[in-house]
Amino acid sequence: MMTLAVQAKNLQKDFNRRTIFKGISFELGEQRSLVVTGKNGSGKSTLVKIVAGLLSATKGSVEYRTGNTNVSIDDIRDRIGFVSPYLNLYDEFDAVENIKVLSSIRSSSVPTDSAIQTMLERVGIAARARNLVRTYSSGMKQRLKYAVAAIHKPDLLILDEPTANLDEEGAAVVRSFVREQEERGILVVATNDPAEIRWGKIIVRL
Amino acid sequence: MKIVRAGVIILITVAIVLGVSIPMVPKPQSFFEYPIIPGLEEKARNIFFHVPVAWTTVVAFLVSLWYGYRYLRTRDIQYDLKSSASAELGFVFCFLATITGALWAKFNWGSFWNWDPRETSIFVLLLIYGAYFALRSAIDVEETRARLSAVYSILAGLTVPFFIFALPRLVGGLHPGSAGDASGQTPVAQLHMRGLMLLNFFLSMIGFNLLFVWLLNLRVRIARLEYHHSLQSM
Amino acid sequence: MNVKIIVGAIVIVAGIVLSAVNFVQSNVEYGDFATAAQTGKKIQVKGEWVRDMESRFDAEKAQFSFYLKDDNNKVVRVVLEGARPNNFELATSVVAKGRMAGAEFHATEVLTKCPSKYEGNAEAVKKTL
Amino acid sequence: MKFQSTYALVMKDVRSELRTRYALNALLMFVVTSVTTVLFALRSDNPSAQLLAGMFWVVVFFTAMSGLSRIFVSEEERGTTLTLRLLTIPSVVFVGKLVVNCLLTLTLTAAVSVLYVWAFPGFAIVSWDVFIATVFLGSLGFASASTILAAIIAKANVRGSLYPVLAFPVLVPLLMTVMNATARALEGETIALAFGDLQVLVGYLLVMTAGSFLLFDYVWVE
Repeated sequence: MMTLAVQAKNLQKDFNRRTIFKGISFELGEQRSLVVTGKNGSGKSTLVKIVAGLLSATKGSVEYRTGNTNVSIDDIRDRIGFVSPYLNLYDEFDAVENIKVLSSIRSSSVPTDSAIQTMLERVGIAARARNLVRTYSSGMKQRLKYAVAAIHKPDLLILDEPTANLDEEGAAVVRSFVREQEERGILVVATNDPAEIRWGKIIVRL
Repeated sequence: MKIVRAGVIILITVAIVLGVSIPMVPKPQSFFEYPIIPGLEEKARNIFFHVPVAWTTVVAFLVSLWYGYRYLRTRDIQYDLKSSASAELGFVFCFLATITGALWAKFNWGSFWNWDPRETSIFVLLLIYGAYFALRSAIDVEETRARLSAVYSILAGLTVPFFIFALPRLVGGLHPGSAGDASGQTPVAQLHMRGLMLLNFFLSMIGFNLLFVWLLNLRVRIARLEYHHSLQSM
Repeated sequence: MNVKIIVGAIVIVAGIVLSAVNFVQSNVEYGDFATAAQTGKKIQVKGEWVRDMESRFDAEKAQFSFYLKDDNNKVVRVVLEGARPNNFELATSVVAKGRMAGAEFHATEVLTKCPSKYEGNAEAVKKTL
Repeated sequence: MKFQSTYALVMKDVRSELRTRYALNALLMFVVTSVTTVLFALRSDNPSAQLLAGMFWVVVFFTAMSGLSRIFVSEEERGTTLTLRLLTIPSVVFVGKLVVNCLLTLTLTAAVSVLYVWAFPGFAIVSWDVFIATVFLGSLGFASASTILAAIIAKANVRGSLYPVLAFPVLVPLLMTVMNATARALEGETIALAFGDLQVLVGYLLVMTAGSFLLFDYVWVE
């Protein structure tokens, strides 16, 4: 599979007549990592949502390239993983069902049972794999979100507040995902944690 | 816009004066006489007001729809100001068309309201405007409001052919030109009107459309001022 | 993206044409006296007022009665609960709403359709009636 | 077209619905209560076919308005709207939700039909072919117009009361046609006589489906 590159050109976002940010540009090729930081309300989440194609920019554009061809965000949705507090899972399904359902909506290849089992063990919720997500604590839900976001080995992994709700053991799991992503492709992180800011080779301060 | 304003004042004044004052006689000889139309008599003068107002309603709806579409393509909030301003004016004209129509219907057909296809259509248009404003007031974020209300008005616009083509099958029509009408003709579409009457009708038609253009311009300028004022106060 | 818009537009036009063809084919659904008698339902009958048969207003009962010829040339006495409608003798056609009661048609409302030419002189219009 | 994704989305909604009975229970209870109310109102009278056909679709309309918006509102309430937007393209979401809505509407009209036939002696269907074609096309038309409106409503503050307000003007041509065609079925007219009505229903279905398919992108992506 061709490597993915992302380029943001002069992004601006207005919201209810208020300009959240403007003039944001960056380029992410193979093995590049970006950290977005800034105080509360500065638009960190807004910016990463625009990168993930969840929100359109008021001005400017985000361009995606595989190899030398320009592609639209809709062509590469199955190559993105995104973990954040505002991307929820289905409460009425258990962990395995969530991974299967969300993967099959994302792409035609559904992960095997053993791959799911391995992933759930890695994030540390294998013991509760068959309980409904409704019964999970917020930390367990966060761990399951990592499992959903990483099971298809995404070329672009986006983390908004990566260690929210997680204990030290969970944070270690996150760091392992981050290292793996740095090997594989593009990492985008929105955070205010000084330790996490150091993950970025490019840093955008809003 | 000064020319438009002058046009509005002159045309509508002339249309009203001519419309009200020219005598109606059974056998018009001079240019300055209207024919008496059997069954309509003096009530026929309403054609100078009811039809242009109803026509302007449709124009306003189409203008609102067009600017809604422009907003969706460009995401420029200016188009939303124009779209909603046009809808507001369209609502006023729609209301006037309904009132003038209901009065005319009462004295010519015998009842204020009969669910004739065109009466049904204008009632639904009133409902569409109502729903449009209800939707706008239920969304806080300006961009979302602009986007969703534009989509709604386009979706509502898609039903228009059904009101034109499908509805007359289901309910009988009383308006001239309705399906099943013996003559099958309308005074407006085929211009079956005599000299001055026709002229007056067109003066009124242009006058009311210009009135819409002028009011829309005023409304959009007010909306722009409010917009910039709110930007400054932030 | 363009393919999507083109296909969508074609389907929309096809849908409109489908219902428009239908409009040209079939007419407004006014009933006639035969169906009114058969079904006994409330119905709208469009027809012509038969001028040379009696029409009168019964002040005691507050009823106006006249004879109406429907599109199948069937003539039936129509009794309206109320006064004679405006412009009655000038109407090109008459719509009566109501249901059959025995041999008579009991109308709750009678509407008059008007001429649609605003140009002629009155004499000429009257001749065509 | 991403058939696999669409199918997965439909199956997700069906399984979720069967597990939670979020919309289904409310819809069916609404059907029972509103049919009972109509029954109380009309029992002593001998209602005409026109009236019964009208009341049939009144029940369908208000029941649908109470439940159909759930397909998007429930995603919004669970905070899974963005998850879906991340995972797949707008067309997949629209088609998937449209299919689910069609299934819900067909279930609903089937339930109303059974209750009406059972409860009203006057609701005797003479032309079954006309009736089934009308109810089937009417249900699909209903679903096609109300799916995109449900997506719009999910973004508004007052959802419950706004939905019928938005839907009614758009549904008027459909409602008038299905009421007319249903009355024909009760009066025993042949399918040839009702052909015009069915043609309008197909036309409405095509226009609304294609129109909302094109417009959905603007509703879905902010």
